[in-house]
Amino acid sequence: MATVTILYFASLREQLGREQETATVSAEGESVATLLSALRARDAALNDLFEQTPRIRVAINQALGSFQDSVRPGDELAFFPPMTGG
Amino acid sequence: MATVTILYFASLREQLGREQETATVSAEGESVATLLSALRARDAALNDLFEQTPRIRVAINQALGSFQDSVRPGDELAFFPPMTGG
Amino acid sequence: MIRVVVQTAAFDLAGEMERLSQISENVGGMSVFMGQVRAQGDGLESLTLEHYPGMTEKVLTTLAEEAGTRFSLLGCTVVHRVGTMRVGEPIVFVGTASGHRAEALQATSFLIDRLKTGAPFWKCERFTDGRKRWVEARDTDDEAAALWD
Amino acid sequence: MIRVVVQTAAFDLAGEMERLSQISENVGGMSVFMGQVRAQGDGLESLTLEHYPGMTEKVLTTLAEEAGTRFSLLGCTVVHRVGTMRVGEPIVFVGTASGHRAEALQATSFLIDRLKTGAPFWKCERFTDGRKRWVEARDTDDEAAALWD
Repeated sequence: MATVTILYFASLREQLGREQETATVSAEGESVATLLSALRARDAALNDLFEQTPRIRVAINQALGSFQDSVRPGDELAFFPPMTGG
Repeated sequence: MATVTILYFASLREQLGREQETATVSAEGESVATLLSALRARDAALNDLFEQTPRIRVAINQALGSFQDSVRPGDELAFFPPMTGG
Repeated sequence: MIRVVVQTAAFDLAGEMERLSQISENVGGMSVFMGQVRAQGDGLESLTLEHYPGMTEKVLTTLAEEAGTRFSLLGCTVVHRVGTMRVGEPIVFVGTASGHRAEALQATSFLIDRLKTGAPFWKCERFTDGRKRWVEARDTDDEAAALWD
Repeated sequence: MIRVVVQTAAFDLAGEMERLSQISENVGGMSVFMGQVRAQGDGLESLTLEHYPGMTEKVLTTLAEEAGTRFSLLGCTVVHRVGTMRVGEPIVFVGTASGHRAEALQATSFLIDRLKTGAPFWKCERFTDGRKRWVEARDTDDEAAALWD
């Protein structure tokens, strides 16, 4: 099975009630946007969260990325709100 | 006697070989430039020092001033090179 | 010369500064910024900082390396706390050492501006009445970070 | 909230920072600059700092007051050493505390830029071969100070 790990942080983690899950992706890779559409189609809570939260960021393998970037099997994906450190 | 105190700092003090002296001024006050001319006329070492040292600063009563400012009896005058603190 | 630490414990301010100041005989200036939990007159009691372990260290190290090159630093330290901190407690330490003052001062501003919006930390406020609230990102922070682009 | 000290002894870095950070519950950011004697590859052994007692304190206090107003500071500390300091030893500490980072960072830059050319200190360098030389003022320091006019 070709899977990716998905992490949620801060308010996303809290509202979703989980911090991590696994999703299946095609071996050739697909965009974050495509993968996310599939996930949202079968998870109403996730769909609501993305609908209600502005400016969600994505990181791929611990580097900031865009929703147009490709995801490949084994990747670590993370979704989180804008950062507020310092 | 109406006098002012004159202080010299840093390289001026060192080259002149003294850090302080007293000079007579008129009760109505005269400019620093006028006073300095009189002092230089009767002190060759002081004259050489001012001729050789660019950008000498003056302070009157512990505040930066200009050579056009007036000096009055009791004032504390100081001459020094550009400051190099910090 | 780069030191990046993410920790729950309070940091050793004197130790961090001593280390930076002695990193080279050529250090002429050191600049430090320290951020701490500020009372806001609205009953704020504490902040809880969450982060993305692994990514945080990578981002901070990259930022420190960029600062080092861009501002000719001799030393650069970033210590960021996570977990819960009460009003008055330190959150972040950014310290830079260089030959001359301008580079150190600019590098510190650069690091804290960039860190605010680029490193994966999130603050959750807790109030004396029990409420809690995730801090919202501010546009002014994005603008400050963008000035260094 | 203003603390100005001219002293021969080394300063207590941790103590100075602790004092500033705890000066008010509203402190959100603290910025510090520390200048120290830098090796210059030309055999510099020590610096001797001379000052104008009385005027120095007045100038530093005026500068600190101006910084306090201009940058909405909650606290401002300037400690400047005089006497002889060897390579690696601290010369000056400038620390500021404010609600937000930008004010503290700017105030520290302002203070050190203005202090360099406006406070009556003079540095005399002493070298390992016995030579001594008064440090010449640099035009770049005048320019940096003038940027705050």
